[in-house]
Amino acid sequence: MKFAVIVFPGSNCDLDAYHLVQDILNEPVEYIRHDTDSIGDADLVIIPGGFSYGDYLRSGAIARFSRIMPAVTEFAQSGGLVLGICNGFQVLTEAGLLPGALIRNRHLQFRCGQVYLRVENNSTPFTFTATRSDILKIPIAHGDGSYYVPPEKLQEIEDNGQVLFRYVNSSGEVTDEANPNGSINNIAGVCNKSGNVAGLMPHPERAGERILGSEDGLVIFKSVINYFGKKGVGAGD
Amino acid sequence: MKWLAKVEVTLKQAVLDPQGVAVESSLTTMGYENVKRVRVGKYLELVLEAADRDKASAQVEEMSRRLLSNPVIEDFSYSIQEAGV
Amino acid sequence: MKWLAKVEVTLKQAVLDPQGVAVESSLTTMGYENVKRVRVGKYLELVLEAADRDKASAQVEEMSRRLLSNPVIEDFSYSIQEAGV
Amino acid sequence: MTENSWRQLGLTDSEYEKIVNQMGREPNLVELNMYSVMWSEHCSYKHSRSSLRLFPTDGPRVVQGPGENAGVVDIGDGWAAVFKIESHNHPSAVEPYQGAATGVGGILRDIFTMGARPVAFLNSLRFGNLEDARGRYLFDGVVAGIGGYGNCVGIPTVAGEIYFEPCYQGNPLVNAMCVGVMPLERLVLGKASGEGNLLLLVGARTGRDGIHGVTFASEELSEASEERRPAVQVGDPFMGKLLLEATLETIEKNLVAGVQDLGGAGLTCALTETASRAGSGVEIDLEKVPLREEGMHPFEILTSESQERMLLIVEPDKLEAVEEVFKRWELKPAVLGRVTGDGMVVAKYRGEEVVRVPAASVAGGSPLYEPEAKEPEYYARLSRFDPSSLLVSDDYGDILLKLLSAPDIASKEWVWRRYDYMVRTCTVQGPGGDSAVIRLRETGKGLAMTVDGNGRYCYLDPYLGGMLAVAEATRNLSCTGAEPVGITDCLNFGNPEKPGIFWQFRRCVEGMAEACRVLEAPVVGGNVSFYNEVEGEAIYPTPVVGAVGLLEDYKKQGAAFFSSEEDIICLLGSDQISLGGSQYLKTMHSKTAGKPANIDLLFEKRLQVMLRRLISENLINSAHDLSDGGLAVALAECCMPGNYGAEIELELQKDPVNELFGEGPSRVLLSVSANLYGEVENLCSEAALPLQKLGKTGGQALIINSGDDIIIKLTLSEMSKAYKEVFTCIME
Ligand SMILES: Nc1ncnc2c1ncn2[C@@H]1O[C@H](COP(=O)(O)OP(=O)(O)O)[C@@H](O)[C@H]1O
Ligand SMILES: [Mg+2]
Repeated sequence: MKFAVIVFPGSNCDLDAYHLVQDILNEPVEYIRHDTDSIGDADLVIIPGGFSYGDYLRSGAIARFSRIMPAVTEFAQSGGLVLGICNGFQVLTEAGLLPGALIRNRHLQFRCGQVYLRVENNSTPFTFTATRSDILKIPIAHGDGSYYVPPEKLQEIEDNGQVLFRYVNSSGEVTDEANPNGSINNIAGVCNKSGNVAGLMPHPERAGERILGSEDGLVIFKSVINYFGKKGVGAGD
Repeated sequence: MKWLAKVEVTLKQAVLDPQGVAVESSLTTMGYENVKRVRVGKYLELVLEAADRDKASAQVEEMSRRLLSNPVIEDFSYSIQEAGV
Repeated sequence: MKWLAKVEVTLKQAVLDPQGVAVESSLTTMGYENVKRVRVGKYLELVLEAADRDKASAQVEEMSRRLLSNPVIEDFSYSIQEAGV
Repeated sequence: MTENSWRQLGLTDSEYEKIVNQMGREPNLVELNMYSVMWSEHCSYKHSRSSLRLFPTDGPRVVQGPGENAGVVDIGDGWAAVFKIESHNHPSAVEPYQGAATGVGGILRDIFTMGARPVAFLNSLRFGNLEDARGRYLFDGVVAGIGGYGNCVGIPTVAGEIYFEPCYQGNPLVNAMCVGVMPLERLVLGKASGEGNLLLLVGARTGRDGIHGVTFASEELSEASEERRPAVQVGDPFMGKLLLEATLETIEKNLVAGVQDLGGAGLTCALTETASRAGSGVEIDLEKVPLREEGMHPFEILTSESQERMLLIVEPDKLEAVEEVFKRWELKPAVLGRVTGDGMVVAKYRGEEVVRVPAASVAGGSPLYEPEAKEPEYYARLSRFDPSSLLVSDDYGDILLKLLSAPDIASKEWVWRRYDYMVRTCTVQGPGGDSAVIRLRETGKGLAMTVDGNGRYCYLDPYLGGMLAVAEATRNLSCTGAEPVGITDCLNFGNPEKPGIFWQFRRCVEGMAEACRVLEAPVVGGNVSFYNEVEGEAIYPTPVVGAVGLLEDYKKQGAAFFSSEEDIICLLGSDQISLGGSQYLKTMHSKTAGKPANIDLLFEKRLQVMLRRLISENLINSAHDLSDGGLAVALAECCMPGNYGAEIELELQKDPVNELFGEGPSRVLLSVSANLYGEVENLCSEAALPLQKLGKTGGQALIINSGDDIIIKLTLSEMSKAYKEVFTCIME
C-alpha cells in the first residue's frame, strides 16, 4: 500500500514518518507538499508532527488553510485513511475532520518522554491488529496536547467508540498521574465517526525500533497495512 | 479607508484555562489575595482597508470566526475604529 | 466591591512579532488581501475586590507592570469596570 | 569627529587613531559605527586572540579549524561533522526566554551556513541561587527559550549541563552548541568571492532590534547598561526553519558561491567578514534592505542584529534558480549589490555613498592586546585550605542523599523533558548518560557529544581546571565508546582588562591547550565571552568544552548504567582524589576551597583508549565517568535508571568521606559480566591501568560495607526520590 506524508512549512516529523514507512515497514512512501492540490494515489495520508507555521496563533490553525487541505478533506470524506500525529492531530481538529481541540498542557510546559497508551477500540483500521486493552509504550513531545471536547460531544465520542487511545500507567490504569497534559478523560487519540480518520498526540513513528526505546508504535502502521490487505487491493476509494 | 480592528479571543467558560490559573496563583503568592479570577486570552490588532465600517466589521467577524479563533474552545469579540496614521 | 479589569498586553513597537507576521500572511493567502498589519498580544480578564475604582486601578496597574507584562518587550493598557455577577 | 563620538561608541582614543590611519581619513558617523561594532571585544577578540593561538587546531581529521562560522571534521565515508558553541549570556540576563531562544537560533545558523544539516543541540547553563525569585525566573525562562526554539525547528536537544553558584546570580551563562553533518563536498564558506557576483539578503526584515548588541556584550553589566540596552531581539523559529531548509536546498543544488549568517554586528559583520575572507570588496544599496520599521538610519540598517537573516553570494546566472528555491519556502531574497575587486565595503543610500571602508581593516584591523596577567590574591589563600580540618559527620547515607538532591547533581529531567530530544529519530542515546549519541542513517556510524565545564575547579586552579574540562569531556565520549574527533569551546570570563581575570583566562587556555594536545582533540572553533561581571564581581572562570566523538557503529554504543544482576562492579583508573573544590565541600560545608586532584594526561589517554576498546569488544556492560560527588554519587547514578541495586566493599583503612565523595579525574565505574572479568583485568593490567573490584550489582538497594559495618544502605526508591524531585519542588 502507498503512504503519503504531507509537508507543511514547519513540519519536522515528516522525516520520521517517512523513514519509518520506508526503512522499517518497507512500504512505498512519498512526501506531498502543502502547496499542491492532490494527494495522488496514496492509500494512507499521514499528517506529521512538528510546528506547522511555527504553531503561531494556535497549533495547526494556519496549516489547516493550506492549499492541500481541501484534497485531504475530500479524500477523508470519501473514506480514505488519514492519520494525524501530534501537530497533524491538531491540524485535523482545526479542520473539523476530528472532534474536539487541543489546548495548552495543563502544567504549561512542553513535555517530552515515554508514556503508556491503552488501546480502547481495536475495530478501526488504525488499531486492527492490536488487542483491546493492549498497552503501548510511545513517546510524546508537545506543548499543546490537552485534549478538550465539550461535554455533550464527549459523551457522544465515548459512546461511539471514537476514543482510540487513553493515557494510562504501566499497569494499564487510567490515572491522573498517567495523564501527561490534562486531556479530558485521559484521551490521547480519537477517530471520526466512520473510523477512517484518526489523530493522536503521541508519536508512534518514533516507536518503531528497539534502539529508540520502543517498537510499540508499529502496531498502528501494521494495522493499517493489514486492514488494507484484507480490504483487497484497489477496493474502496 | 483604513480601519483598526481590535479582537479579543477568550477561552469559553467551560474550558479550563491553565494559564489563568497559573497567573492567579502567582498573583496570590505575590500578595494580591483579593484577585478572584483570571482568564488569559489573546488580543489582536489588525489594520485593514475597507470602504466603510460595516464592510470592515463584516470582514473582521468572518476572519475571527474562520482563523483567529477556534469555535470549539474560544469566543471572540471585536471593536473597530478608524485608523489614525 | 468587585471589579472586572481587562488588560491588553502588546509587544513594543520595535520588537518583532513573528505571530503577527504569520497571521497576516495567512490572512492574505486566505484572500483577505486588504489586511495591512497584524499584531498579536495577550488579553487578560481579572476579577478583583477593591474599595473603589481608584484602588482597583492602582492595583491593576501594579500587577500589570510586575507580572502580567514583561516590561522588557511589552507594553500594556487596561480598563476597569464594575463586575456584574 | 569629536572625542565623544568614538568614546561613546566604546572605542579608545588610540583605537580611533588606528582607524584614521587604516582608512587614510576620518570616518564618518556610519563608518565609525561599523568600526565600533566590529572592533568590540565580541567581534574582534582583541583581548583573547593571542591566547587562542595556543590551541592545537590541526589534526588528520580537521577540514576547517577556527576562523569560519563553525569547525568541520572528517568522519569518514565522505561525511563531515560540523559544530560550534556560542554564548548568549548578556541577552539572557536581560530577557531569559528570548535571550536563550535567539542563542539557539544563532548557533543553528552557524551550522547550516556551512552547508551542514543540523542534527543536535546541546547547552551549558549557569545560574545563581534558586532560592531567589529572579534566579528561578532566569532558570525557567532560559530552559523554556531553549526548548521553544529547538523544539520548533525540529532539531533534538540531546545533552547539556547546569550548575548553580551565587557568582552567576546576575550574570547567568547560556552557552548553546549545535552539531550538524554533511557530505564533505558540500562545504561552503563565508566568502564573498567572484567579482560581479550578487549579494542576497534573505529572511526576516531588518528592524531596530539589537543595535549595538555586541558592544553591550562587551561590557560589564550594571545599572547604566540597563539603559544602553538594545531593543531585545525576539527569536522566530519558524523563520529559522524556513531559512534552514531553503538555504540547505540552494547549497545542495550547488547554487551559491558563499553563505554567511547574520549574527552579532549584523550586516556590517557579514559584509566585511565575507569580503575580507575572500580578499574582495562589496558594494550595496541600503535601500534594498527590507525594513520592518520606517525611518531607519543607514547606521541602524548596517548594525541591526535582527535575527533570522542570511547573506548569500550568488553568481548572476543562478539568481533565478535561487529565487525559485526560496519561493518554495515562502521567502524572497533581496539583491543588495555585488562583489567587487577593490577590497572596499561600499554602501549607498538614496543615491549617496554613505560608507567606503576597507573590509580587512574593519573585520581584521583591530588592535591586539596583551593584557597584564597577575595571580589574584585569593588563589594562594584558597589553595592552602585543608578539607581535613573540617568537622565530619559519619552518617554517609545522609550525605549521599543530600548530594543527590543538590541542584548541581540532581537529575535534570525537569529540564530535558521540556526539550524534544527524540525528533529526527536518530537519538540513540538521549540526555541522562555521559554523552548523547546520534546515529547517522547514511553511514551507520554514530556521533557522541557532550558539553563539560567546571567553574569551581577553574576558580581554584585555572590551569588544572582547563585540563580537567577537556579531559572530562573526552572521557565522557569514551564512556560511550566514541573516539574524540574535535572540540569547540566557549570561554566565559570576567573583565580581561583586570590582571587577575586575565591570569585566570590565560592559565585556563594553557591548561586546555595542553590537554587537547595530549588527548589529540583539536579545537576547531569556539567563542569567547568576557565581561561577565555584575557591579565589578566576576563569575568563576568558566570554560565550557563541547566535544564530539565518532562511533564506528552506533549499535555498539556503551551505556552509562547497570543493566543486569550479578555483574561485577569495578573502578577503572586513578586513585588520586581530593575533597578540594568538591561538591561535598560545597553542599555540606558551603565552601569552595582547596586543591582539586591533579591529572596525568598520558594516563588519562591510556584510560580512554582502554574504555573504547572494552566497549567495542563488548567486554563491559556499562561505563560511567566519576565526576561531581565522587564514587558514591556515581554508584547511585548507575543504580537508579535501570533499577539495579549494588553491594560494595570499601577498603577498611581508607577515610570513608574522602573515598566516597572525593573527586578526581581519570576514574570510571564499570560493570562487567562475571565471566568476562578476567579478560578485562588482563587487558587493564597490560596497559598498566589499575582496576579495583568493588562489588556486585543486584537487589533493590545500594549497600556499602566497610569491614563488618554497613556504612550506607539506601533503597533505590529513597535515592530516586532525593535525586528526581528536587526541581519540581523548587520550581513548581
Ligand atoms: N575560544 C575559542 N576557541 C577556538 N576558536 C575560537 C574561540 N573563540 C572564537 N573562535 C573562533 O573565532 C571565529 C569567530 O568567532 P565568532 O565571532 O564567535 O563567530 P560568529 O561570527 O560565527 O559568531 C570563529 O571561527 C570561532 O570558531
Ligand atoms: Mg557566524
